[in-house]
Amino acid sequence: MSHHDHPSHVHHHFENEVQQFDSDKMGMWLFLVTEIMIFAGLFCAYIIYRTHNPEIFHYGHQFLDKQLGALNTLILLTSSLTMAWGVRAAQLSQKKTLLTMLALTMLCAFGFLIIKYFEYSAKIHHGTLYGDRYVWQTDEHGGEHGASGDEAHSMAEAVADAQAVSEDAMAAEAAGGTSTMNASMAVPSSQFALAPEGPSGFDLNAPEEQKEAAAHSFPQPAKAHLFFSIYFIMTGLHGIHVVIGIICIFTIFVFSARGAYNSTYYTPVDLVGLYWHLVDLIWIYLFPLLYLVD
Amino acid sequence: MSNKSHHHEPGHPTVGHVSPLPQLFMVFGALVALTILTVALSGKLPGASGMMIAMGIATVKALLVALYFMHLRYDRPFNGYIFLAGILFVAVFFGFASLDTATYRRDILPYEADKLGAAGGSEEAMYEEPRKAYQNAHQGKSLHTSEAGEEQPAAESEDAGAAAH
Amino acid sequence: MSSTGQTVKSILTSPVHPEVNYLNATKGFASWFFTLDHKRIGIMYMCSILTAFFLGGVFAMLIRTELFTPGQLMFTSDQYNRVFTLHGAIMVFLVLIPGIPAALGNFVLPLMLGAKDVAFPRLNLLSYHLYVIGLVMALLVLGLGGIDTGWTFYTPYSIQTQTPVVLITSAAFILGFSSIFTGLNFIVTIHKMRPPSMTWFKMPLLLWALYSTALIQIVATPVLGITLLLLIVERVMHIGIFNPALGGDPVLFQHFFWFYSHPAVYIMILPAMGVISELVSTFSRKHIFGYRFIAYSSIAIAIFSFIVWGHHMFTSGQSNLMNMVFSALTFSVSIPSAVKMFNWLTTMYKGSINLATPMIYTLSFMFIFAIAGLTGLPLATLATDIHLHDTYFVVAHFHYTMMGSTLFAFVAGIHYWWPKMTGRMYNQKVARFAAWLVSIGFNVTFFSQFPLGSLGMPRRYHLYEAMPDWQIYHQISTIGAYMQMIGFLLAAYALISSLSKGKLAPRNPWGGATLEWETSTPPITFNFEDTPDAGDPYDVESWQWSDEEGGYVKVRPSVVDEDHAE
Amino acid sequence: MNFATATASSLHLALQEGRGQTFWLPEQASTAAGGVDLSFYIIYWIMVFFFVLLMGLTFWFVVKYHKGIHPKAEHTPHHNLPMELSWILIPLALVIVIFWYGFKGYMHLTSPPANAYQIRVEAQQWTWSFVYPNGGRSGGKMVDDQGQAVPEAYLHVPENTDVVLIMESKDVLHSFYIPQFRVKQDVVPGRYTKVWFKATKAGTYDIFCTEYCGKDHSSMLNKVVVQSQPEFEAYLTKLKDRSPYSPAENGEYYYNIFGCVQCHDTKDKVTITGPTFVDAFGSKVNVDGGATVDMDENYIRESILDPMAKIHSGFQGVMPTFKGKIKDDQINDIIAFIKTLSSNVPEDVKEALRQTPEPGGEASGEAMNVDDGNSAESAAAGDAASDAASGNQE
Repeated sequence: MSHHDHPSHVHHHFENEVQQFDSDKMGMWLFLVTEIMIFAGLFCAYIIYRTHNPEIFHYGHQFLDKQLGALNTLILLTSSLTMAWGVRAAQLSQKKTLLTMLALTMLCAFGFLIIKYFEYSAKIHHGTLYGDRYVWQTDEHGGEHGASGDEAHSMAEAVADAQAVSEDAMAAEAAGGTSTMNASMAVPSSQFALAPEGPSGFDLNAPEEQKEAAAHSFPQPAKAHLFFSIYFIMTGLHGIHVVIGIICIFTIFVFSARGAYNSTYYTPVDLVGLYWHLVDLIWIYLFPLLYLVD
Repeated sequence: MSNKSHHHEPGHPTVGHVSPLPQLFMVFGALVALTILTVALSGKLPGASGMMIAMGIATVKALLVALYFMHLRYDRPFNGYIFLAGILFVAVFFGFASLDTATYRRDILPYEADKLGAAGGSEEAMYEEPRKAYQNAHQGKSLHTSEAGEEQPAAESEDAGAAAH
Repeated sequence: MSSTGQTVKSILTSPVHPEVNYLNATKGFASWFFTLDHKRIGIMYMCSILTAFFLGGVFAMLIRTELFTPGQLMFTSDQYNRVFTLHGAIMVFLVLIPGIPAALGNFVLPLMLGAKDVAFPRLNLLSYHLYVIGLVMALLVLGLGGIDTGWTFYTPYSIQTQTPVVLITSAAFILGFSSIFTGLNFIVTIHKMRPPSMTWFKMPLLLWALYSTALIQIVATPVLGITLLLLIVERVMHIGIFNPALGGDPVLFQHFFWFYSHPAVYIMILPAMGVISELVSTFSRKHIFGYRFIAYSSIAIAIFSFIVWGHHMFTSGQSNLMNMVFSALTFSVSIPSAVKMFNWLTTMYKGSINLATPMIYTLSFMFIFAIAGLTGLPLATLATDIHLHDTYFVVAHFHYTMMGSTLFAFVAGIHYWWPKMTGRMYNQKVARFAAWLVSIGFNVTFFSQFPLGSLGMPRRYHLYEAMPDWQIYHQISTIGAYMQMIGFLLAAYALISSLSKGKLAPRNPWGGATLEWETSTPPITFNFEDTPDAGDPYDVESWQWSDEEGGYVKVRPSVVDEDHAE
Repeated sequence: MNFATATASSLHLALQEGRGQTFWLPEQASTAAGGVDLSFYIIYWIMVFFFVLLMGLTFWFVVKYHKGIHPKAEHTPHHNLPMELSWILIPLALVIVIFWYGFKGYMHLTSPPANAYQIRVEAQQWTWSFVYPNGGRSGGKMVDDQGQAVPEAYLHVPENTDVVLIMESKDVLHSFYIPQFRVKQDVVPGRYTKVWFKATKAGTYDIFCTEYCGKDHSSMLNKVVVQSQPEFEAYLTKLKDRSPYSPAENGEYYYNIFGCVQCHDTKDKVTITGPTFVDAFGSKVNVDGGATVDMDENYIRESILDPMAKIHSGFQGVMPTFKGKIKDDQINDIIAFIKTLSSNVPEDVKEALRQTPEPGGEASGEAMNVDDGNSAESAAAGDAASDAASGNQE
């Protein structure tokens, strides 16, 4: 059964390394198509709500920081460059360059996540959250509202509501036996505690985009929360992909440190590279769609 | 089709295409320039054209990434077809779903107008009632209280969870 | 492209029953559960899927028994809703979708192709493990009392109900990825693992069908994934995209859901059609008629399946415009289906028809599929669908397609490849009797539901006390269900008892001309001693019956017929 | 295709025994039914033809070429282009014809005439209610707690008149289906959907919910009564003018049609989803948050208009608000009805509430006159009225 030219990295069921390489690449491309289809669902939701409720996008996008978004775009583009360079290094058996490039790529990925963290916490802080956790008020008097309970519910009430809902939902779902989803839920609900302490409306210490928003003359649309639902789900799923990307890059980093890749066998680096470029590619669309709404 | 290339120079791969460094840098430069262009143009163009241009630029960037960083230009053409087929199905999905939502919109608008009228013109009040009802319905408590056990044996575990809470 | 005499000789001289085959090569639980051998994975898939089928069948019997009377018999409405939801969810996600591709496909695809394994054996194993996780999660849901949303999880009810929807949708999400990985593997295998002699048009039609299926699995299933993910997020985080109470749009959920779930119907039926294409030729001792048309029709069905999903939504509030577009497009699917049906029929013409057990199921398939396809016409037609939608007419129609067609082909395939899988022959008399019982029982069960539905009985109804006239249809249906149950149990007995009592199977018990019959019985771990030379997959004349062997033997190299090569 | 059409319609007429129910379809009771049934029978005979053709051939081949009779297969060509094309093109032509008939029938089903008579339909788990242009309201459970049919629950429509139903859902998806009219339309929360018909035969027909909507989906039934124009007018007047009835009777009626009956028992002192009404009035109620309130007129009114304000301890706050939907006098009647169920209320008071008022003058009669048929405005007006009412007590 053994073929005379069957190198160790070629699996038994393949005839030769070209067959194996082509198979792996095609498999990866097919997988990337499934990734595109997954995001397609979200883009579809975006397009439909954007078409029919443009006002919520015009209103909501003011809360996003264009500069931070652009910075993140540049960071991801840089990481794509380092990744492509890393693949080249692997192809040419340049171990040191490969390790450097992978490390740089991971660094960029972490940078991206850190900036995302700041963006998210600003939103958590101001209650510009998804769905029924959206509690942002366009109240110019800052911190005063909540007295008139008949109007939209006050910040404190809303936060209490949201907490109650999330905890009850957790209890229900825990009884329903899911654990992973609940674990992820625990984070935002505990951070809700921040909100009542902080200023609930417009204040001078708020980041730039908040001032912009308050200064803006748009009335708040009824479905404004949908923008943030779409924003969080799209960037959240993208963020999860970034995290998975970091794990993959770290894995090949460890393997390449052990000298696993060289010009005869570098397929994993190539495949992780493809995945990482796709993550970048999706962000290339997310950035203008969410941050640069005209 | 360079995977079939047979230049067995030492240190050169037998499969795959090696991108020259200047090319990578040029592509990167173009990507950065296009990003800056998008940001610069945002808010400056009237109406829908801004969005169109932003999407056009994004597509050029995506193509650059796909063709050069992802080596699609030098890859087996079939992998490119896979990619294009994916985009095509996305288009089918978007096309039909948006066409439908756009046409049944006329059933939603009068409803929202009616509800808005009923809520005294306040958009917030309009969603207040369904929102509250939904939040309450969704809380972990069982719909059935005293007789839940007899009528819904399956709900017991959840009752227990809610009660513990 | 005819193969050399030497190849034939080497095939004939390789042992029919090798000492070491894939079943006994290694022993122990781990050697199975962590195997990379596609045949073992296929067998494990088959066992798991049949377990799920048993479970779904139990729920089916509970439903039919409950509906024997118009009032409440055993269940409250709430319990009944859970039972029918579990029946649907288990049958769709755990039985029908993975059924033929993952169980039979995994076993036969590399064999038919002449490959040693699928392209990504580890991914294949991962796909199976994901399936097992999905199965366990479904059982967990069962333990928690089940869910009551219906298998379609329509919002906003699925957002509001108190049952563990998140768990079952997570299970379906994971099963989706299991399905995606199977499809991905098959596409790459078919593209890259074919031996040089196996050209595209020498591939058996089952492979064309599996290829088309894999295309759907890859493109459509991720959309199910994101839909279910959004539903989970909707429940846990209240995002409001599908929730009208938060300004969302419930009809959009249906678009998302059916973009996957309509093509999913073809994930079920396409490989079934592939199996039937193999069996019709083998058991008629005839070359398949219209090979290229059948192959192309599979691809056509796969592509058309993506543009017809709106026909599930004619009454949902979908706009008139889209109703018309989707109705017109829906008819496009009927053409390739008709093409297949006529080609199978022509294949039988002037053949020598062997009514062995798989052929009984095949003929039942053709009978049932004819009804299934034809009753699709009034459902695709706008005016009549408005009346028939969400009634038992639809229930009958999709059981004719999903159970009568897909499952019958699955069972036919199991009976067909059983000797190759296990090395044993089962008792033909018992199995044939079971096949008749199942077929007749099936038609009794579901034909009665056509008039029931067109008279107006809505689906998912627990009580029908207001309409006592409907009881007789339900009673006939329930009696048929019990007939089927006995039939399936008998079939299971015939197969299982063959493991200990069955006589050794020959290399080729039925006379099929595809490559899997050229290897030993059961096959060795890497399928073939030498890469086989692919000829015409339907040149059944190159295999002749031999009393001495108790099976068919290859009498000449298979030749590529001029007609076929054209 | 004239021949096919003629054949199909004559066969379908032959099958219909005096326009009643056939083996396949229920009787026809609307103008749409004819077109739908024509399409159905055209397709039906196409189906029968192809089924007989396919299965006849299969059976013939199995008998004639069975292994026992025909031990050796004959070599025949493996493909034949004209044959393949014929079974592509003939079905293609047929499905185009089928589509066309279906399309025509559908156009009739979905194009309500401009001046059709409008009735609003509200669906909720698990009842239907109907609001007529004059403000009259019917719906709720068809059978009361005593097992008596409640004819006021039915939808009434005039015969030979174009009727369009404007439907909305308060909770989840439902679907409105009348088999004899061949109409079906989902009722979707967050928007209106429409269904129209012109009933051609006086009689009573079933209404089903055909979109799965939860626990009692199969009990979400109602009936449509098709009656002559004068009978319908009389019924509408009766619905609108409830002055011949006592406050308690009216209260029981509203209790039913507003769906209170779904969750509040009035007979056996049991808990369904909400608290029972038996002996409720005049009792002390513990509410969430630890307070105790009197179960009096104010608490009932508040609970109807703002159910979340004070939730009865031990119950989940699932009751929807009726603000903007119910009028103040209707609340008064419901309070009267609840009073008559309580042993805490003196017998003479209860007796007074059971008294039919003299014609002309009592409050409950005037309640309905607010309405002018314009739903949006009337809802807003009702809202303002109830806002005022709830403001009074705060």
